[in-house]
Amino acid sequence: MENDFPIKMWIDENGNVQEKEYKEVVTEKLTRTFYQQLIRIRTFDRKGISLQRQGRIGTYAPFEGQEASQVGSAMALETNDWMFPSYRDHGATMTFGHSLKNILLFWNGRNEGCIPPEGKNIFPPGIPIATQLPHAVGAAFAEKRKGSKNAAIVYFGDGATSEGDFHEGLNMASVFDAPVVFFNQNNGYAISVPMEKQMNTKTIAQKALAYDMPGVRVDGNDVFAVYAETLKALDRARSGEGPTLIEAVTWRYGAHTTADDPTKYRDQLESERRREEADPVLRVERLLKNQGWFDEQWAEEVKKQAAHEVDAAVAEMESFPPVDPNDIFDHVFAEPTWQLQEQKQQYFQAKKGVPVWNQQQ
Amino acid sequence: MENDFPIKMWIDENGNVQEKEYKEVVTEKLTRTFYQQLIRIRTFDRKGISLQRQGRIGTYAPFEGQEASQVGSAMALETNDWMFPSYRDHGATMTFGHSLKNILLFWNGRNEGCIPPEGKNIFPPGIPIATQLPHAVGAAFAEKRKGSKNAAIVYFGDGATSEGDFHEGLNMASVFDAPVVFFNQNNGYAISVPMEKQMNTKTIAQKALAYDMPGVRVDGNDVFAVYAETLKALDRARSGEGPTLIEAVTWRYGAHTTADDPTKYRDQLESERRREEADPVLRVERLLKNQGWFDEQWAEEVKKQAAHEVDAAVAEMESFPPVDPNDIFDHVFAEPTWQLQEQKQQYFQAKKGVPVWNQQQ
Amino acid sequence: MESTAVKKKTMTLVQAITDGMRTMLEEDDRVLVLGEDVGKNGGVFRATDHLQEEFGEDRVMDTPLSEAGFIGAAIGMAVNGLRPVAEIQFLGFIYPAYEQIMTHASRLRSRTMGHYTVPIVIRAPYGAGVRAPEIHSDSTEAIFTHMPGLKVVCPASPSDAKGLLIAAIEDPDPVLYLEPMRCYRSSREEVAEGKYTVEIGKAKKVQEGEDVTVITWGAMVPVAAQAVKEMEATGVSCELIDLRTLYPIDRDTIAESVQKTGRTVIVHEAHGTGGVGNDVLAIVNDTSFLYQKAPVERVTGFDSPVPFFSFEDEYLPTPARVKYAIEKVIKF
Amino acid sequence: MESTAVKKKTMTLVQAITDGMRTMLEEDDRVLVLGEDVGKNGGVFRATDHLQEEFGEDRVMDTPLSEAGFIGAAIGMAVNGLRPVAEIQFLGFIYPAYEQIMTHASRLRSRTMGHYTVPIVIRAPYGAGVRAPEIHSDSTEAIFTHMPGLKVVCPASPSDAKGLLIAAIEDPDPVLYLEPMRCYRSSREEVAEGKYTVEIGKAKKVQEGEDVTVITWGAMVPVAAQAVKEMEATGVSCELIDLRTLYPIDRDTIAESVQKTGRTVIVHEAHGTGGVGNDVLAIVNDTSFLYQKAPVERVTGFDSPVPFFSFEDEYLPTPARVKYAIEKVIKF
Ligand SMILES: Cc1ncc(C[n+]2csc(CCOP(=O)(O)OP(=O)(O)O)c2C)c(N)n1
Ligand SMILES: Cc1ncc(C[n+]2csc(CCOP(=O)(O)OP(=O)(O)O)c2C)c(N)n1
Ligand SMILES: [Mg+2]
Ligand SMILES: [Mg+2]
Repeated sequence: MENDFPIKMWIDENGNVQEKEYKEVVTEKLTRTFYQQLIRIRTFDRKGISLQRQGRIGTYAPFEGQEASQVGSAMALETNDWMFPSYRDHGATMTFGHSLKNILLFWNGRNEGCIPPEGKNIFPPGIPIATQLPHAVGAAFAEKRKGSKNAAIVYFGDGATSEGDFHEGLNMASVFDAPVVFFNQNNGYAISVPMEKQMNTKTIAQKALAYDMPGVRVDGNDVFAVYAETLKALDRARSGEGPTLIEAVTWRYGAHTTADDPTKYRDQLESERRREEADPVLRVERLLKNQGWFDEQWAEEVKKQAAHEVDAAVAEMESFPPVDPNDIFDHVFAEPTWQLQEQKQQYFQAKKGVPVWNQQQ
Repeated sequence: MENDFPIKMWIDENGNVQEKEYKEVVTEKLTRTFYQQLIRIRTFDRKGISLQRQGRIGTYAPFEGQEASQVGSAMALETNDWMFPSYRDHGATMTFGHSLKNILLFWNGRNEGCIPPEGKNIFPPGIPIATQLPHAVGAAFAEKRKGSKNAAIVYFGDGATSEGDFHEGLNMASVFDAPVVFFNQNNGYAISVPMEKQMNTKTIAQKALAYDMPGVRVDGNDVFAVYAETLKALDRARSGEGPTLIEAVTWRYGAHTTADDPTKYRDQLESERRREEADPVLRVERLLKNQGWFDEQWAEEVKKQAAHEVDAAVAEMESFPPVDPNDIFDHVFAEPTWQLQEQKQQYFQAKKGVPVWNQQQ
Repeated sequence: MESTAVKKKTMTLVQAITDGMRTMLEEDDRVLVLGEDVGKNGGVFRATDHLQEEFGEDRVMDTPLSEAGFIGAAIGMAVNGLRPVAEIQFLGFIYPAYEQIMTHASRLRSRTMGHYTVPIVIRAPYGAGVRAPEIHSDSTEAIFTHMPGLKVVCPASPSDAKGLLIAAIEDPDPVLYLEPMRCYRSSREEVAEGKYTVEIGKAKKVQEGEDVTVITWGAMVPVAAQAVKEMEATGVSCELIDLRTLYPIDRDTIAESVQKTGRTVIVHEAHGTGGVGNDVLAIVNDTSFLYQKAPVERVTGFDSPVPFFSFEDEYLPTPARVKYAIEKVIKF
Repeated sequence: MESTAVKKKTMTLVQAITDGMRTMLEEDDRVLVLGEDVGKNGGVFRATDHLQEEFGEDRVMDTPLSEAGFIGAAIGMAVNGLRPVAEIQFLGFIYPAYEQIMTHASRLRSRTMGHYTVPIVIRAPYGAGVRAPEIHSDSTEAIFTHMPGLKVVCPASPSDAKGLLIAAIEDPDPVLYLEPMRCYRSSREEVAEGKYTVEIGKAKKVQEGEDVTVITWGAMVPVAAQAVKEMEATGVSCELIDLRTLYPIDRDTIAESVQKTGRTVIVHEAHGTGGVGNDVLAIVNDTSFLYQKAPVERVTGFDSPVPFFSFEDEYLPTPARVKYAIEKVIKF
């Protein structure tokens, strides 16, 4: 099966373009844009970890190592498409236009983190594994019914493929020819469980065969290959040819979340090795250098820009007004039920030190 | 994909043995045994429908048309194996040794119908679709842990493949190398929903590719092919090679259940055509005739025997003692909780016309 | 809001449900019906009979046998502008979709502070008493009323059925719409043609009375009504309340009635422990403690699984059991 | 049944849980631990720390990310002679397995009149207050106590945790074992070594008192205890009851206490509507109506989803809210 699903690669680990025909796509402009985005989300991610360590946000799920998968796939989207991320895909949501401040707010336990910028179709992060897949199918189906050319992309991990919702989502999408791209980031682990304990197969792409759906494996650390395959899948979706399953083979360097200690279950030297050999950012840097497009000063500028943008978002997040407990009660329904109205009133009375028992029943 | 999963057939529709090497297996004795079993379960099934029509049992799920799938697979089992049927698989459970009386009791709304004969590992019929698959995996795993050579077989329909539990069951079995055979009867419909609205694939067997599990399609109306493939799969299971998915391609002639009207959603002429061309019982009769093993008198005897056995079971069912309402309360836990004790007491008091309010609290 | 439409037609409860869907399919292009066998077959209870013929496969869609999948997809559709009405074949088969309802349908509005909403209706036949095979007869409404963000309704009469269904479809939030199977065809009633709604959250006083308040819903309404009728003959005047909405329960109607009668009997077919009856009891406790002349009596299904049909009638509350409870609160 | 073992060791609640599993893995070859990340990683809360090392991959198994799958498989294992102890990573992720628990684990005994039984334990960390990401903090015990055939327990102290876990593993029926995350490491206690059990169905009187009965469980025990302590300072004597078992609830202990004090306050963190508190209220109604000096007060989470961690503390009952309730029943 592995042979039937070879890993597609455009740029090798040394930054060399694999096929002549790719050269048309691998332009200086696009390469620089990718580089910028990769640096941008990596900068954000490292800040996320450090904010958590300093107690300035809550538990955080880092994606370092997976940047090419997230940037490449998100850049392939059109502005009105739909994105259904998991908790580890804020690299993708940022790239698609989510607000950095809101992403930080999410990790700081704020509902505002679930709200995308106006006009951007980004679902809140999927927390219960794989449950977002059926949502994406439904949203995509609705686009099809509207007669639009919009598509949906949904992100999930290798572990997610074991859930029933993975299967039900792919099956329904294939039956309804829903314009949706199932974008899997196979980072080798579901918390501590390695792929070989998660499934019997060596690839995830082959699971598409169960739905007569195209399945493709791509080097998830090669932003160009990811971009190209996602574009292709989105094109298929838009033109009514139905869904595609993409397996982006990648690796998370660090912990599952900041609450996790990866050394309990794996040798972190593997991450170090991959960081040197197969890093998604380094690969683009090497490409830039090989092509003679690299400019140290520009690169510094990119990094400074990114740091600046992230710092500004952190500042915004930290100066954000404190939570308003009204929000506990006011968004459960369009109109709060009497239970919520009353509980809210009692909550605020108790808060003010007015004994609840003073109230009339 | 259809080409990758050709339908295996031993005996063609005219009763001819397909390959010379099969002749060793297609003995007179085995053919007669199959014939007997097929007649037996068909007789039962027709009685089931007629009992329901007469109001002597409740809603009944007939399997006519699927007899070869059920007999062939069940005959391949060893006595200590485990069977996990659905509501339509009492042809298989009968063949494996379930009591006809108890099967009738099941359809008459009696818990006794869920109890297999002592020493027979037959689970109660799976009612919520596909939920029995994980059970089979667990029971098979337990056999493996005990170091036994016992295996499990689990039955389910084409519609069941859309449920998450189908996927989770197959994935877990493949990861744990559980000695289990997933026996699918693809009868073309899930109530009114035809296969092409249930899934995008033309075969169910190919879904095994998602688990690197062997998948095989077999003519579900050919009792020999079903038997041979099930035996092979069970052998694999017993020898530690893990699970297999078998798709038995068949057809239900009649209604989904006696509560269903198939003419609402399909042309019943198709059933009539298949009954003439591809009937599983007729096929064995033709084989017997082609081989010169058929004996009219014996065949009559077989039918009489079957009718007799079924009638006896009906009589047993009908003379079975009425339900004992104690059973509502006594089997919820090993020891009834105080709620159940009290509810039981109140129930019987109310029954006797003793007002419940007379009781002490 | 009762309708001003005057034309009426005699219907069973299940026909009124079909009529409600038809009305909304005509009225609102965003409405779409989906589920297992809802197309050609018209649903196993014929609730969607002929709708696919009338509105096409795009509006009335058969789905794969995949409750989590199609409820999940319906959530995605609702977020993206449609108004899905999903049919679960029997309430006992909703559990595979429990997570989608619990975590997503009911929470998306609050997670996103109203940015995304899930205006879906999930219809499910429910309850025992129709000789269905085992596991087809659950009445587990309580596991849904405990889900913040979900409304739960349950009509007992044809005209309520239609009005509540239309209200549910128009509601901006997810609504679980429970259909008491036992009432599907058990009686007929004049039902107004066209569009009208029955307000979610409002109970119905089926009968006024003075001595005891009997509170119930769904298939237990006729059972309680029978008991009430028999009690009236003995001189006990009962007020009978059909809750119609199980979340949010109509507290005012309960309080008003219990404060008048001082005695409460609750009847439901679900298991006693954890049943919605306890929410009613809590309302009585919270609003009417000093008016109570007797402890609240609950007549419920037992703490056992709903038994096989051959003794499901033993499980279900009967008029006799309801009468005992009424006598008990009277004689306390 | 308290143990006769005398050797004791100071442990946190989560350590006591590990110790309980270790004890039973040693004791009974049929016992097997399974779940996501329970192997090398020792579980995300380290509840199974080192157990795979000690007992091997055959006894302590990582499963695929597949709650319905591995709970379903655990049912099959239990039916076939094993004693699976399955870990759900957070109670908020149990819903995909809801059907397997509702329809199979809890019903198989009654479906088969005792022929097949399902002696499994499902462990699940639960509750809010540990700054976990959203949806990791549900306390939906009520959707399980309403399932006939399932027992539900919830320890609040290390020694109860171990004793109840062993009792659950030895129980012939399925038990949902809820682990209040907030108590995992919040305090230490002497825990007996070796095997002992705490009887399922028996509440614990944490403190005797005369004026008010405060009933709670899990992470709300210390919250209620704090309120009780502060009330004592004002001269109000409170009896504090830790239910420990949520199905079947210890009715006798409740009745006895309420009949003494005449006043009841129930505290739980789950949503008020449909919460287990209503079962307690029903017990008070059924057993102690004439003893009641005031309506029962319930201090609960709101009818909203458990909020994001930045304001989960606003959602959770506080000692102040419990005190108000106590004052309210006193001054009624
Ligand atoms: C239904 C459910 N079960 C368990 C969890 C706990 N959990 C969070 S992330 C995770 C592993 C997911 O692995 P994978 O799908 O590979 O994604 P990755 O974290 O590697 O991006 C688990 C088990 C959950 N969030 N939801
Ligand atoms: C979870 C669940 N959803 C729906 C049903 C209602 N139902 C009973 S049988 C059936 C169709 C099953 O089709 P298939 O799996 O092909 O088996 P067949 O009936 O053809 O043998 C449906 C939808 C159910 N029993 N369980
Ligand atoms: Mg992963
Ligand atoms: Mg079928």
